[in-house]
Amino acid sequence: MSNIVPSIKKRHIMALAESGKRIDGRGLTDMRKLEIRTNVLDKAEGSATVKLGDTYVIAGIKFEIGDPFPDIPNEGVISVNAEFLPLASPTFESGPPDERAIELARIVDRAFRGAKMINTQRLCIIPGKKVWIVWVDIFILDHCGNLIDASALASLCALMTTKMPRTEVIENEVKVLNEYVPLPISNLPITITLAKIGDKLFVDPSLDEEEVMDCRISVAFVEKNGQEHICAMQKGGPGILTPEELMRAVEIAKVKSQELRKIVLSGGE
Amino acid sequence: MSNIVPSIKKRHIMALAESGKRIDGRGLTDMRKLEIRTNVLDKAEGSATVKLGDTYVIAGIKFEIGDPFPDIPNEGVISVNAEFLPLASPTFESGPPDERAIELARIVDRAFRGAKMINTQRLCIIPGKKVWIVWVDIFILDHCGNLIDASALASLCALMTTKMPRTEVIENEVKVLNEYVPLPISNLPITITLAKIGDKLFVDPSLDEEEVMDCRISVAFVEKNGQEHICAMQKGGPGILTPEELMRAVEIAKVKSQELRKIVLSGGE
Amino acid sequence: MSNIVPSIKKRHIMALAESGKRIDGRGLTDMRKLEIRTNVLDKAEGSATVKLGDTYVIAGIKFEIGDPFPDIPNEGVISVNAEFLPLASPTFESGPPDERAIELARIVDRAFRGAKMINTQRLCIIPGKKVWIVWVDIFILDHCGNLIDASALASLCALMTTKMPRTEVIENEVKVLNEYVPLPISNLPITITLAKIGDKLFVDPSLDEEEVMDCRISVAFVEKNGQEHICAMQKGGPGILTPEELMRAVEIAKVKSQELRKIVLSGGE
Amino acid sequence: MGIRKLISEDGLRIDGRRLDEIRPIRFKIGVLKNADGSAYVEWGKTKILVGVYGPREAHPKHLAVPDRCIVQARYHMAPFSVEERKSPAPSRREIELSKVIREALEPAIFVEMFPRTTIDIFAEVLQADGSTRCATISAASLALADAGIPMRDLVSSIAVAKVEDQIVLDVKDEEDKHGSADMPIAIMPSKNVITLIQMDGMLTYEEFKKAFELAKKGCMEVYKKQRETLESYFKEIKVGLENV
Amino acid sequence: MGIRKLISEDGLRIDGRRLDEIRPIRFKIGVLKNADGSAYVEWGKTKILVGVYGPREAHPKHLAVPDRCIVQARYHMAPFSVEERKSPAPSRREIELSKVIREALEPAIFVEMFPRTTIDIFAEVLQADGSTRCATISAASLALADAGIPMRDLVSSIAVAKVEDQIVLDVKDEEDKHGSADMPIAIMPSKNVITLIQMDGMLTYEEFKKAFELAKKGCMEVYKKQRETLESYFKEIKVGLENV
Amino acid sequence: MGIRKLISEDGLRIDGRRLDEIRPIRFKIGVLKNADGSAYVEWGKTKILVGVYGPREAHPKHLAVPDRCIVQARYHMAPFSVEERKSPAPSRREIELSKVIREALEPAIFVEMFPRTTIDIFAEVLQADGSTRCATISAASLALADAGIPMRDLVSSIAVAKVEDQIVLDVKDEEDKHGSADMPIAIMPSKNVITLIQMDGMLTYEEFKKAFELAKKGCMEVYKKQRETLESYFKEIKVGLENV
Repeated sequence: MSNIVPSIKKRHIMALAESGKRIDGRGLTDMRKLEIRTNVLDKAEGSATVKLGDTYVIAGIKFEIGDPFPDIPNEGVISVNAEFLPLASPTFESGPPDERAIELARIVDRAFRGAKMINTQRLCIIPGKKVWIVWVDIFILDHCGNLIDASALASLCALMTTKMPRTEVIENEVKVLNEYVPLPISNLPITITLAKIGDKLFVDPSLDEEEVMDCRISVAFVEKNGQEHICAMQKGGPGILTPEELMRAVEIAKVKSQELRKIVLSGGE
Repeated sequence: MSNIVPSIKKRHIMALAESGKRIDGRGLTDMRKLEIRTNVLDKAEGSATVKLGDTYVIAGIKFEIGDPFPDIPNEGVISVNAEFLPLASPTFESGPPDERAIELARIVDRAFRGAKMINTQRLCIIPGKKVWIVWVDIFILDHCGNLIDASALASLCALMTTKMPRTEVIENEVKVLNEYVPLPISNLPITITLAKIGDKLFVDPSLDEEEVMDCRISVAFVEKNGQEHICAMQKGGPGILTPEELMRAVEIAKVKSQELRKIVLSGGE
Repeated sequence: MSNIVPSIKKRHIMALAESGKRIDGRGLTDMRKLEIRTNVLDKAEGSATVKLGDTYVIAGIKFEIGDPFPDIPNEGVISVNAEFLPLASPTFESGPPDERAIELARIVDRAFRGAKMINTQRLCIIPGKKVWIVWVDIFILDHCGNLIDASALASLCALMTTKMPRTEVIENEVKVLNEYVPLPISNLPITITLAKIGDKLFVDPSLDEEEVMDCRISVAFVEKNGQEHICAMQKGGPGILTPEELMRAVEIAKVKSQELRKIVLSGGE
Repeated sequence: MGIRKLISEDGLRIDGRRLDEIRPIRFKIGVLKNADGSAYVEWGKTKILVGVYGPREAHPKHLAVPDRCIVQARYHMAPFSVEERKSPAPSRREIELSKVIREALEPAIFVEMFPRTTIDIFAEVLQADGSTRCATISAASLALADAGIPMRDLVSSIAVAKVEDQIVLDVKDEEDKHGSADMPIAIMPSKNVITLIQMDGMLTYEEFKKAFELAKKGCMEVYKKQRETLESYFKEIKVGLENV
Repeated sequence: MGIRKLISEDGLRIDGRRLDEIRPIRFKIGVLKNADGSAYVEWGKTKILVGVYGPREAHPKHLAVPDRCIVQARYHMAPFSVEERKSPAPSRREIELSKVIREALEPAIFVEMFPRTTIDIFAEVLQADGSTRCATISAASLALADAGIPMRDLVSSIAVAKVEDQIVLDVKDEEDKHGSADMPIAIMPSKNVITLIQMDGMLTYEEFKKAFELAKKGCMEVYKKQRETLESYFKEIKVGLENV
Repeated sequence: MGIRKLISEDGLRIDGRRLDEIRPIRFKIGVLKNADGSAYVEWGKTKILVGVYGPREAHPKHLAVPDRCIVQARYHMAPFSVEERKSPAPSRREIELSKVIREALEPAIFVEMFPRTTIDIFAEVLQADGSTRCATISAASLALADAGIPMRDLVSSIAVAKVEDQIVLDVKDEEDKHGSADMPIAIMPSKNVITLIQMDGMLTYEEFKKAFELAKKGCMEVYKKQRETLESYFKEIKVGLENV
């Protein structure tokens, strides 16, 4: 494995960036073309696909009745999982989720949690005994860079269109009705990931950019009470950020997340 | 790993087959010597060993009280498992069942299911709550070809001699009595496997034949209402069958399964 | 991997032993310096560290409410586990316990069981329904020889200082109180391990000695009714023992275990 | 489990199909960027994505054999593809189906042309409504073609079943659940050879022959759709190239 | 758990044996076709099959060492070998027993004669009624001999126990469950050396010595049976060869 | 979950600390014999042991890369380190933290100096009372220094949080549980660069900036303690050497 090709590519990417350009023609803060489709599956209670450039992700939502955690007996459980399918990249292998898939799922999960997006108390069926477990399964179908943002978006859009089954409790037996209500969602966190290459930040990095980046920083924003709040953040990769780069990344993410939230609220694209 | 030896062996086997002969002296539709022994173990509720030539298989039956499947709340569960023990062949390794062992168990299982051999409703203890799980564990002890038929036969004979514990239910508590009734069995599926080598079909293939075969086809027959029915079928291996070969295999399997069923009903050998 | 270095070392160790000496200056029946510290953790219900020379082991005790075994419905459960942490030795790897760790945990466990050290009936909460599971987790922190004795000692001392939560049962619901009683312990088994190198026995073998030993023999003694009893024994390693060597090992272990028990009862060191 | 009739008195099925009618099938080729070949199929409500990698260097290397390529297949169901969430860990059923799917496709591939390599076929069932193995095999042969892998023929696959004593083509979930026999087959249509056959349930020899003939007819319909899709896909590509 | 007496007043055990009496033991050699060596033992109701492969090329290769062969052993219980079905996945107990069984057999093997190879010993407990590790070790040495592996001596093994304050030989399940000490040993009888000793329970030093002597006596009986079986097996083979 | 105030009216926290006050931190270097470098930290009630091996030959070998060493980290919690016993198998949380800890330390290591090798960092949390990842990173840089691995700078780490609408430094368990935001960071203090930042909860941009500044201040305090420990450790070693 020679490092010659990446280092040439890196120099090329950095040279272009000096004049604010990228190898796929975008500006440094431009996202790739985005296509969101929701309710793409009948058997899932919610679903969405996201195409971000050629990156392709699907998220599906399933409900299951289960036990609450002992320390929060009156709240349902959100479980976010990610599978890096071997068909999505020659670098992915079959098997249980590796550290990349686990990190991704936990970043997505933390943004939802930080934003208090889902009212988990409304997922309680019998206090202390039975609650809804909401499974959010993210499947990476084509890996062309920036899986975090695509996955966060697909999960968000799938949850937004999710219909929750109603239940009836008779003598401690739960009966699932054939009626549905929307999932109790309020705040919409939007995650923006930037790659750092040299001293430049690249919004929505492509696979080429990720291969040569020093590190990445993901920042999720949510609007609450008319004000933008950071609700999750994660640096990834073995590089460093200066405090100035961090602040710059947060500011760019704030702007881009607002743009993206508008698109989501307007129903995609 | 040279392919010269197998290809010489294959030519030899095919040449012999032209005159209806096999390297171990059998005719193309002859089975190897069969020895069935039942009730070989005391601690299992049912057991049988089958020797088919040098292929040696044991099946043991155990009962366990468990929960029914939600969609068939009033039926017990049959669980067929196969272990390819490392002592049985230099090609078997320790570890959880691989695709060969899983396929074998599922073929055996499907023949039982297809034939509706066991009245699973009679395995229900408390409707919707507690049922018998019948564990059928197949252990391959010596692998000398045609594991499917030997395993199907060992499982069948073990089940035929299985004694089911009686239970008493007092205030939703199950008490297992020290009394036994036979397992409710009616139809006896018999599986016959044929190897295809060139354009010839070989009943009950030996290990030598399996090593050079193009593919195999297994067909299970059961007699119901005085008529023979196919109750399971499976092609295995990366070769092809012509429609004529398939029909021929089914016809041979019909004859051979009747012969074999007679042996089983007459108590083996 | 050459065997020259170990064989030179072995000859050196054997030559020294002829005059009753060891490479670290000890006599053949001397133990290394021992430091015991108990109650080293707040979140564990009991804990102890043992340093035996440079060998360093920690044991922590946790309680959990669980189901009894069906055949002993009125007794709690002691579960001893050992982890050979990768930081403790270049020869240890991450992953589930291997045969060495499992053997060690089971030797420690058997000495407790053989000595009937813990009154497991007093760990029953609701007979037949709910009992205390006492988790004894042994972590090897630095592997410099004789892990068995250090682990047995750390577990023993941790258990001796363990406080057991009191419970209240109201209508079949278990409530854990914020009160504690000592764990019901009576007999104190002490395990002594000897390495056999050539025809000599080495008490408390160091790593150097273990690397060249033929085999080891561990013997646990407990005092009951004023009399010493053997309560566990295990030979390890692919070597042989003569009957005389075995008897000698048992006699030495009897003496050394009495010495060690005095130290434990006097509060360590 | 109510006693709902699966076949009406005028011989129509719960979704209005005749006994020998297949569901709407739509193939799409070249849907993934990274995979060397890919295809997507909607087969009634069944939705499956297939990606193919290879021929490529065997990984791990000890898989390689000197005189041909190794074909590997993974059939996997998404947790959200079924009514009750399925664990993403491969079940025994998925392991068996991966094997029979591989053995159904391998006969069509000129494996001798690529010694010491592997071809990996990955199928993801995004939604399952019966016939998932048949849909996987049929879509996978298009993905293999998309990857430029030389094949003797496409493999076309469909299932027949016995439902309320009648032999019907291409069963969906509800029919499958209450049917009394199920038989998926796969063939290479232009060679008239079988690469997959499985069966469970109860069929007399006559029913079996009838079922087999119906299945072959169904495979030919699938084959037609596969070829149409391939032709228009390669036409598009050609048109694309001419516009360069 | 009733209070049933395990030893009668006239010193007989529940199966009628005297305190120092072993159960009927029947060895059979050469019972498997594929294995390089094999043996089967019925030891009371305990039934065990052992197969040996090797010396053979180490697999995976990194196991090989340059100056001797590696001995590996797997002790495994069939799910149907015990009262309550046992999961086929190896338990902690099976992993420990595999280790001590290997270490009990290895001293008898001339491991230096086969550098860079492995010898694999696979034992399947088909029915367990006490003493399974001893029966495995005893049968495995016959299987090793059958495989033609040069050995210093056979390994013979048996367990002693303390039951109702008496030292008894060769305990079966019921005795074991209610016994207050259990001590399996293995020896190379003609060398008078110990290759396995384990113990748990409570024995005074005097009881231990008594138990050890009884165990040695038991091992000699096992040894006699092993040798008789071997002799008649090799006689048979010889006769077979003369008839060729 | 009672409504206990976590911050008193005079701005003190449940353990009496001011908002910007860190807990008592005590590092110890060179605590293990086998590891090439080691450190132990008590950080309030949090207790962590770190051992470092390397640079050493990559194992398995395919991990090796030709132009630098591979850094690996394992963050693991002892079952007895928390209120409810934790299974010793690595959880998803531990797997993620192992990754971010590795990525927080790697920028400080001159990885190009040791091609084809690995450096392995093993951290065991013996008791967890908040800030375990920060304590691990801070102790691990001392263990790396103890192993003699050339570094650009130490890495110093601490967490800030929002508790009852105030930004506080170095939260312990109880504060963390009821806090509304948590942000661990790690920096190389003499370089003023960030090697780890994570956050969850809700912070306005202004709160974030304030939190970040407070965290940097906290890291400098940790850095001071790290350097003091290192200096007295190497002084001791030097004194020891002079006495030889």
